[in-house]
Amino acid sequence: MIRVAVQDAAIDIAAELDIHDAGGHGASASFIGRVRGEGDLVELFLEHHPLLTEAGLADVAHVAADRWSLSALTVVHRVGAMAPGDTIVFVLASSAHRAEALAACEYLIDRLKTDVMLWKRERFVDGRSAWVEPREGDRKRAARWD
Amino acid sequence: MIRVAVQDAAIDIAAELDIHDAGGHGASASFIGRVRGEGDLVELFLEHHPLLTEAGLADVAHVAADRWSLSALTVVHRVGAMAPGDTIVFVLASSAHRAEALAACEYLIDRLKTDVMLWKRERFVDGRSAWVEPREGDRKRAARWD
Amino acid sequence: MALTISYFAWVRERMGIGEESIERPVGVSTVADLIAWLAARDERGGLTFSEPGRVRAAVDGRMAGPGTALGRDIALFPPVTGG
Amino acid sequence: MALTISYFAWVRERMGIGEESIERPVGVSTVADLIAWLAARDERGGLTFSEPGRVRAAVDGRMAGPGTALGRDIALFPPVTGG
Repeated sequence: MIRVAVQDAAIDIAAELDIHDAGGHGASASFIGRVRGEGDLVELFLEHHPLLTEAGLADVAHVAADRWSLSALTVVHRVGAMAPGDTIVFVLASSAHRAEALAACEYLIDRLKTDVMLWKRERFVDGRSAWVEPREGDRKRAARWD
Repeated sequence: MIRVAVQDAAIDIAAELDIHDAGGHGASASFIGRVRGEGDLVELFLEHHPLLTEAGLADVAHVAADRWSLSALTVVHRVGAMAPGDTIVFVLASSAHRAEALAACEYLIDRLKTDVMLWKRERFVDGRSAWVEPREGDRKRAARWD
Repeated sequence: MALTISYFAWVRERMGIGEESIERPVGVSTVADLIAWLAARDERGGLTFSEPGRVRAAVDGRMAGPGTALGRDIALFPPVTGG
Repeated sequence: MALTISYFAWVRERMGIGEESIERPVGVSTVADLIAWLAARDERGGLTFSEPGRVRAAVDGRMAGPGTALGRDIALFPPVTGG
């Protein structure tokens, strides 16, 4: 089971976990990314491509499913306007074996940062607003999997 | 914040996640281990040491907190009798940085397998019962961190 | 032949529009050709594409390089920053 | 001096008890000494500790090796299988 979603609504992590829990998989590894509130950030806006963002997520998910032995995989990415503390992204990989679940989860979050069409803009308390520049560290982490 | 628990009661993952969610950490990595239902297993019994098991979990948690930059860390291990699909162990590591959260989570689950005083006994549908032997793969995975 | 160009993030903001349709100009056959043509078309294009290396592209829904041949749809955008 | 010995998992099952208190025997000063003494004490001990290498120990709440000096409390158990 591969589930991929791009949504404006808040991510319901408990509901996503319930689906994997019902599967009785031996191991589930998850990652939650949240909006950080440093530097007087008041809003994070995430722009996406109406067609290509979800397709890109699905591509990354299918590569992970081919590479590791997974019994279920969920990737949910929120888009639009978010406040500090809000969940931006949730990745959940389940497998009979913990090493597979852990590696797939890490792969997915690394690849999301560099391979999926999403752009972050930060707005600060003083009114400043800026697009987030890609980080070299993210590119290097993603390239570890090539 | 380090939270360690050894309990007979079912693990309430949503409640544990809520605590980290309230902290607004940039990244949370988690691992859920469940009882697998293969080979006609009907019950998994997990024996523990009344004092040393929780102390051992706390030791592993503090080593992780020293090694990685974490803002919150939760380790909950269930003991006693469990059925297939039940959650045995839950690890949740939060940090401002995803690489730290992911590495700490993986470290904790690897170390739990070899360093904490817990013993699994499996009971099968035909009445057979056997203590689980340590696996060489677990020892090797744990030793990667030395 | 008609070409639909969509812009995202700061590329969209600098161009002042999210999408436009043009007739493909003569001699414009690759992503790099199109970016050079947009940069030469007007001042907005010149400012947006002053550093072509900062811009990424997708052609007909697939990530594309500067040498990729154009199709019906092309998206132009900065390097992604999701996750 | 009194010594409290606790047993876990299959070591407990084979010994037939979870815990016992004994006076420390003369000449028994390390974990390995105690295991050898228990193996020689009776048939149960002989069967339980026929392969001393399969048994692990904790002394006064700390993981211990065969050469570790005894304290007040010693736990004997198989290699762990948690997680």
